[in-house]
Amino acid sequence: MSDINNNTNNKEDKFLAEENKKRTVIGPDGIEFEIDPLKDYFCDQKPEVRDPKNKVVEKFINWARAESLWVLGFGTGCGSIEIPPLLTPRFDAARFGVQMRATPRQSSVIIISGYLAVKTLKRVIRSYEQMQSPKYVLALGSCTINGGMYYDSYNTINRLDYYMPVDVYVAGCMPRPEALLAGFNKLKERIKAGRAEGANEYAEKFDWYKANQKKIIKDWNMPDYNW
Amino acid sequence: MDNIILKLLFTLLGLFIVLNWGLLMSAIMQKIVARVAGRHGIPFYQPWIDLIKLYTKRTAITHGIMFYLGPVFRLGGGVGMFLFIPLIYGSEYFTNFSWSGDLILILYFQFFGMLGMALGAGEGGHPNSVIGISRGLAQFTTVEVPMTLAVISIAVQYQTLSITEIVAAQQGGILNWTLFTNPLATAAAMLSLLGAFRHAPFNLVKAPNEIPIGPPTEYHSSFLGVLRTNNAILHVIEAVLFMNLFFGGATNWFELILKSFLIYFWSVFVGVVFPRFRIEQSVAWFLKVPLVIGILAIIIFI
Amino acid sequence: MVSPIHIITISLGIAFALGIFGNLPKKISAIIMLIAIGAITFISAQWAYALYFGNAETTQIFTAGFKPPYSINLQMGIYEAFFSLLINIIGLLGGIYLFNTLVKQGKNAIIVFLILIMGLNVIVLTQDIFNLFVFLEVQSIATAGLIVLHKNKDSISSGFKYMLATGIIAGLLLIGIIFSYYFTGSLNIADIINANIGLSKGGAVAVFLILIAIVLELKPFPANGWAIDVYQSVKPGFAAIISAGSASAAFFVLYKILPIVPENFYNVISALGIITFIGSNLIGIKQTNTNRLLGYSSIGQMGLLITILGLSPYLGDKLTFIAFAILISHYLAKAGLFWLSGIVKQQNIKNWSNLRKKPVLMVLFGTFIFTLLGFPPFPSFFGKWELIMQLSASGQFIWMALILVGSFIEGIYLFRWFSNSLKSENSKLPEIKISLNKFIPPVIFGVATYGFGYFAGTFVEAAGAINYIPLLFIAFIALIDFLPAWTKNTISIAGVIAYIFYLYPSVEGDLLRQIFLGIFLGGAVITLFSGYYYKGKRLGFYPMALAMFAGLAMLITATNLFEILYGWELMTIGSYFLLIRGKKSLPHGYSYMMFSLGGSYTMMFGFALAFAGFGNLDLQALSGITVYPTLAYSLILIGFMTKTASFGLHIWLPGAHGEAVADIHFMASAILLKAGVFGIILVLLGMGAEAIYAKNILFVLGWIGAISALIGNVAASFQESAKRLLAWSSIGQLGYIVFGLAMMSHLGWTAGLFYTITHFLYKGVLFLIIGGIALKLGTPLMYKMGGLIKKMPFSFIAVLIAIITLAGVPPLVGFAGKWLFYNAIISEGFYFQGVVVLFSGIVAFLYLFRLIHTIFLGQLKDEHRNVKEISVWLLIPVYLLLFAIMIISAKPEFILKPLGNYLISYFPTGALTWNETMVSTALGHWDGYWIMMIVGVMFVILLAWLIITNAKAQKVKQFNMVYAAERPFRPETTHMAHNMFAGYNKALGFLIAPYVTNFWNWISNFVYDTAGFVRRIYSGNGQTYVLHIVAYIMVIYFIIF
Amino acid sequence: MKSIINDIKTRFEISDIVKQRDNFNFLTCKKEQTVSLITHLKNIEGFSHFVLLTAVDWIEEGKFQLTYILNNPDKKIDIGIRTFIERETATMDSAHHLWEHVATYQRELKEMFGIDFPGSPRVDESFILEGWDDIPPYRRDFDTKKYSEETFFPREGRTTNDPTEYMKKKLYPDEEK
Repeated sequence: MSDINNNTNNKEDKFLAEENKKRTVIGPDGIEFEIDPLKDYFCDQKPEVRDPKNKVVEKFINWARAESLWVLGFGTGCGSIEIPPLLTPRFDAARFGVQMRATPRQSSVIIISGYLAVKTLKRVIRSYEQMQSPKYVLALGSCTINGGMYYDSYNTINRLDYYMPVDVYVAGCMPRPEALLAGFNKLKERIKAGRAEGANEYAEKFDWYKANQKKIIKDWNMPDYNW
Repeated sequence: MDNIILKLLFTLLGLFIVLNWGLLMSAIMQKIVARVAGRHGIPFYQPWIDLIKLYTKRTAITHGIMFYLGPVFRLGGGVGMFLFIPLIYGSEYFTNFSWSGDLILILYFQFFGMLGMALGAGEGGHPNSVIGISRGLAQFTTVEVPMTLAVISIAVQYQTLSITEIVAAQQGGILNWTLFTNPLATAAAMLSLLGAFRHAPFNLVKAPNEIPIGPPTEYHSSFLGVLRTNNAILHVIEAVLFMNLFFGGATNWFELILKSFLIYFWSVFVGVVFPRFRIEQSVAWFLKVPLVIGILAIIIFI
Repeated sequence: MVSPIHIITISLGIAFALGIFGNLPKKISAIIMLIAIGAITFISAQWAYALYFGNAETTQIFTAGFKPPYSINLQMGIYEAFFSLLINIIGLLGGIYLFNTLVKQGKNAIIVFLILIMGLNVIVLTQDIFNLFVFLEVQSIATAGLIVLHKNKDSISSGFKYMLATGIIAGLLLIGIIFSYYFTGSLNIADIINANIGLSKGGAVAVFLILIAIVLELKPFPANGWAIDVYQSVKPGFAAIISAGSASAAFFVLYKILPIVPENFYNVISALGIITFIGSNLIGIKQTNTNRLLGYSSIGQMGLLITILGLSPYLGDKLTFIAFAILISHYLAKAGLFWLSGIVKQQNIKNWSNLRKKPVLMVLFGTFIFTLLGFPPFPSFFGKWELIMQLSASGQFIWMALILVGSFIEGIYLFRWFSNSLKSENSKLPEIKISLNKFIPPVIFGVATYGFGYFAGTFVEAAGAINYIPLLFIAFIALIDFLPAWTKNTISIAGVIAYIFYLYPSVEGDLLRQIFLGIFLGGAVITLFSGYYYKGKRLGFYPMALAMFAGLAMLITATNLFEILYGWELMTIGSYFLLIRGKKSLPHGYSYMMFSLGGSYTMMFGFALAFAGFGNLDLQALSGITVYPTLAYSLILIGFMTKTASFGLHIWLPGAHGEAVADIHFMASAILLKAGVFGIILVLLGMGAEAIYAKNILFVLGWIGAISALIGNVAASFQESAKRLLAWSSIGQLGYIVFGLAMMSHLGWTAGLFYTITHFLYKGVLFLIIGGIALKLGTPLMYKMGGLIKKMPFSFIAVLIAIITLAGVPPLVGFAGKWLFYNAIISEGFYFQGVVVLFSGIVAFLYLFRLIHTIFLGQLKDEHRNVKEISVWLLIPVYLLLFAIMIISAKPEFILKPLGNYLISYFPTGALTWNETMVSTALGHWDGYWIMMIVGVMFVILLAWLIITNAKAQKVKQFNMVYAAERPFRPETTHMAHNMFAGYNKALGFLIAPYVTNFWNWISNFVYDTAGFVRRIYSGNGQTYVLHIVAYIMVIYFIIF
Repeated sequence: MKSIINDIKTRFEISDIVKQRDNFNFLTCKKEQTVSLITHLKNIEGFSHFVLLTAVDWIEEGKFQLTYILNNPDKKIDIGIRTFIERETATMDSAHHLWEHVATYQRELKEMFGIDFPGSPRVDESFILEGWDDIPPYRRDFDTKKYSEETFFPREGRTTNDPTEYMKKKLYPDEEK
């Protein structure tokens, strides 16, 4: 390991994680070379807008997308306790095509369930970016709308839509599972109407979103888009 | 020439039926599981919707060429097994390409998909994928032991390895089924089947919570669609294999659907009732009772 | 012709002259002495030459002008001339070697030395028993003088012990002589023989006393504590003379007086000999001091020679050859080793590694060690072979077994010594300095071993057909070893290809031999071709590789059992030197050699049993062995199974192969192991399956194969080193083959031979690629690799195809093997063994996945971001092999059809039937060509379907993965590779608990402990030693009378 | 308890002994002696369990108060040691050598209050805040509301009510006062 980044004047560099710093290693043939983990280990492509190709077919596909909502099992705040009941006999969200998935790659919906600390937001954004489009964001509770009772906290965000495109807000502190189910139905309507194009919006206004995110997440430690 | 084209068309038709039956069957099973839990469960058409959605995702990522080919191998394994297995006994067309190989071909062809999938998931680079694969392979080794014993037992019994001939030998009444003529082999194979279908208690391979669904952690979009297509086909085909070997085969589609449903239901039934094994437990389990039954199944022929 | 009497006159005269004109410069004295010895050497050489070629008759020389018994007479016959020549040569060369020492020690030493040589000459020449006694005394006083002249604390005490012991011996001899004179009235040996005094009771005692004195002179175990001290305390140069010269003379004395001894003494003599042989070799195991070790070995060899003399009634006219072959080996090798010991100047066997710095000396050292152990092409090999065969023909199986056990024990410590010198750390040891006078004698002896080896070979009938061309070629390659590797490589390839063309006519029409010729020599070409990757000289590689291939070729072309063993041993030597080239291969090369040595001895025993029943050594001797058939076949099979590394004999393989470099690994695993398969095939073809013993053996063999398959594959799954993984996998694969052959049916053999071929192909690919990668990355540990698919795509494709084949997944050709196995198992009723084999076939997936995943998939490491594809010289042969795999995958009939046609003559029933591309048995059917087509078309269609439905996929890099919303930190912590099948280990790890290793450890500990126990008799106390001698005499006396 | 306090009184300069419960006393110690006192309590008096370390910002007095709470599991007694350090320098001796987990508390204090503990393992690494570059947020001169408004894009139109007034108005609209 070498100390290449002695000039920590740059804000980015100040928070650059140890494992992301450039390092020199010796190959098996004895030749030294430098590794830049951010470039070598991560893809730094930016997202693109993927527009629907055929309106008629798209309508049918959107119906399918609406009826098959795979939710990423990611709880951010106190609201995450409201999600498990959805799967119980009482609420049984599976009736509506809502299923839980363990990996963002396969999920199409991410539920932001309550207050978001800056630290959690970083993880949320990573997971969101790892989901494949079209993807939808369902935000729960006052905290995601305007900060709720944590509006003056130094560490929780005040409004989610500055950081990622939100499709449906479910108000309340906390909203109950019924409200969440209603939120799902609202989301379905939006999808079927072809208005849930959050992923494209994110790609379009990517720089703006990223600037907002980076304003509060100072040690992003990733290429801009986390594939 | 016409014959071959006709055969091809019927094969595609068979594949279509098997695929849809597989999807429907998985929906029904999920509904049964839901009802056991006191829920309504998914709509019966949910698997089709999921498939459509997966195939029409707008983006995808790939980790490399092997990652890309992994699902193709996997589906190739399923479709290949379909091609090499006779579906309907006595039908000229729904025996597919089973003339090109026997039971051994089927037993080894299932590795085709597994291996390809394992390599694809391996290139994904995700440690959880590999944990899942290593567990799956480890479990599979011993799952195959009672199965091998059962296969040898029935091969000795019928003095053939050709599936068509084994089915032929079971025709003429329910008492001619291997189930009744060789109950030990059937028992060993049906216990092995639990492991082959990977339902609880043998579902540590996928373990959704600990190692997010195991091997396909990184798979998504149409990759996952391909994998799900394969699952649907494979479940039916494996059930059809057991049906042919132990339950008299099928002379028409209705019989096939009924029998494959019941065979698949057996594993779901056990899965609903029992909790999950750890990997060393499940590996060892197949070397206990099922192994003894399998050995007995051979001893009676010595 | 110069009269032999001048041997005495010259040396005596010079000795006196040196004494009288005492003030000559020491150097000149020494030179005069050497000239004198040179002169007497010339005399004996002249006589030996003349007598050997029949230009002269055996001559009696009567001193003092009277005939015996009135005067001392000397005899110069062929044997006397030969022994005298041996003694004079060792005297001359030893004198040259010791030149500086003698000069330093002065006149007295020089005279004593000369007297010693003269005494030994007279001992050989004399026919008068009293004269014999006198010169034995002269000799022992001279020896004691030499011991004491070497001034250190040990030498005084050991000289004293020596005198004490020889005093007793002399007394006994003298009493014996007086007795015999009383009975015969003559001191002439010929008269005593004629008198047959052994028949009377008193005469027998006389004979006993003479005999026991002579035997004690040969230092029999355990009454030999005094002798060992001598070897240790004198300078190695003197020890060489004592070991080679005095011992030879003493042996000749025994030979000379043997006719006196009545027949009923013979067994006792051989018993004494064998006790000495085994006992002192056993103690040798515990030695780490080289001189002492050599001393034990010398005494052991003498014991063997005594045994041979004792067994002379059984050996017939071969006695002379056997005794001479073994004696000459001992003579050359022991003298050479003592001389080397004087050059190396290290007492501990571990420190002999500095010999490596002098390659010529190293070659000599190896030559001497292998000579002692009886490997071809050295004379002792022929001697031992004839000895065992003759004993077997006379039904002396116990003696055979004892001799082989003793030889094996000798191998244990000689090889430990040798492998230590090859591999131990030597950086801290001082440079060896050689002066020319010390260098020449061992070189002459080294060359002489080869000469005598050739010479001895001409005496063995069965060796008549040995083809010396490859050996000459190897010698040529050894001579040009200083050239860069690629030249030698090219020459070697040309040589091997030429040899293939040369051999091909002799195997034409014999498919079995064609297959193995293809594997052995075709494999040789491929491995040698891949050797171009090596930059540098690669000293010693090519002669040894070629020796291995020559041995393998000899196996194929062998027409009799002797040639098989000859080829086998040659291959063992070559492969040993190849395997030991690895970095940490010291213990593994050693255990390889131990198993090989044991294997070749059991094999020799088995061959001897076959010979005993059949009467000659043709290969037909293997069919229907009549003498102890179960034992004979088992032993031969065990011998061959040491190379197939079957269960129980496998423990050497993982280490030995795991440390070898890429192309050697290929040679060792894909090619070398097949030699064992070839051997097993020969045995099984001879044995048949009908006899009851055959059924039993086959049953056991089948289980051995099945268990090897299981153990090999399970253990392979738990290896961290890719090379060890492949090594264990080889054990498993060879287990399949052995199992297939044990079924003794058409299908079983088809499967076995088919596996033999395909294993060669896909293992070749794997060994070369994995070896190349390990070479490139500098480690064979898999968890240190990962993600190399992007850097080495060609290697990946090769490994992928190889593992699909190995796993037996359709549509590639490995499936044919599995399919054949299933059919064979079911039709032959090998159900349970079969299930074990099939289970291990599935276990193979574990290690195959581990192999390809941990190396090529997963996470690329920092250090490997810049690595390139492996050497193209490794890839070219790999792709040739892959091409072959693909061809026979699509067209398996290319192999299966001829194989079936060939096997049908041995197993007429149960053959495969062919219908165009469809192959079927009584049970099942399978169509390789169509399966390939169907799978291919299907795959393309499905790929197209995925491409159509897939959106434009973004290519991402290795850390772009879902990681529970985190990101991976380093590739090392993200690569799931170490202890990959932990759960499996928990469940089935008990299968690979090292029971077998523990068993062999227990055996070796047992041997060591026994050796330690036995060694306690040597207290180092002169009185105790005297007591030993007395007790020894008493015991033997009571046994005889 | 009493005897312990009497004993340490003779050895250390302590003051402000507050009895919280029968088995729980607080006392105040000089900064320089604190770690020695804790060592003494741990090794001699059997306070083998370190409960917590926390800080209070007395901004008016320009001091940080550190509170160490120790527990003696055998005698079932607790003791709290308070000490005051200068707010300007904000440096304290590390006690991580006594219990490993003290380092974690010290890391937290470093991040939240900016109190440095030289020599404590990983004390400079971020603890729960990732990439914080303002003044430590638990210091009372840090205005969290202002920070939130400047940083987190507050949504316009948000009103804040006093819960008592609001609920009163909502539940009892008639009750005017």
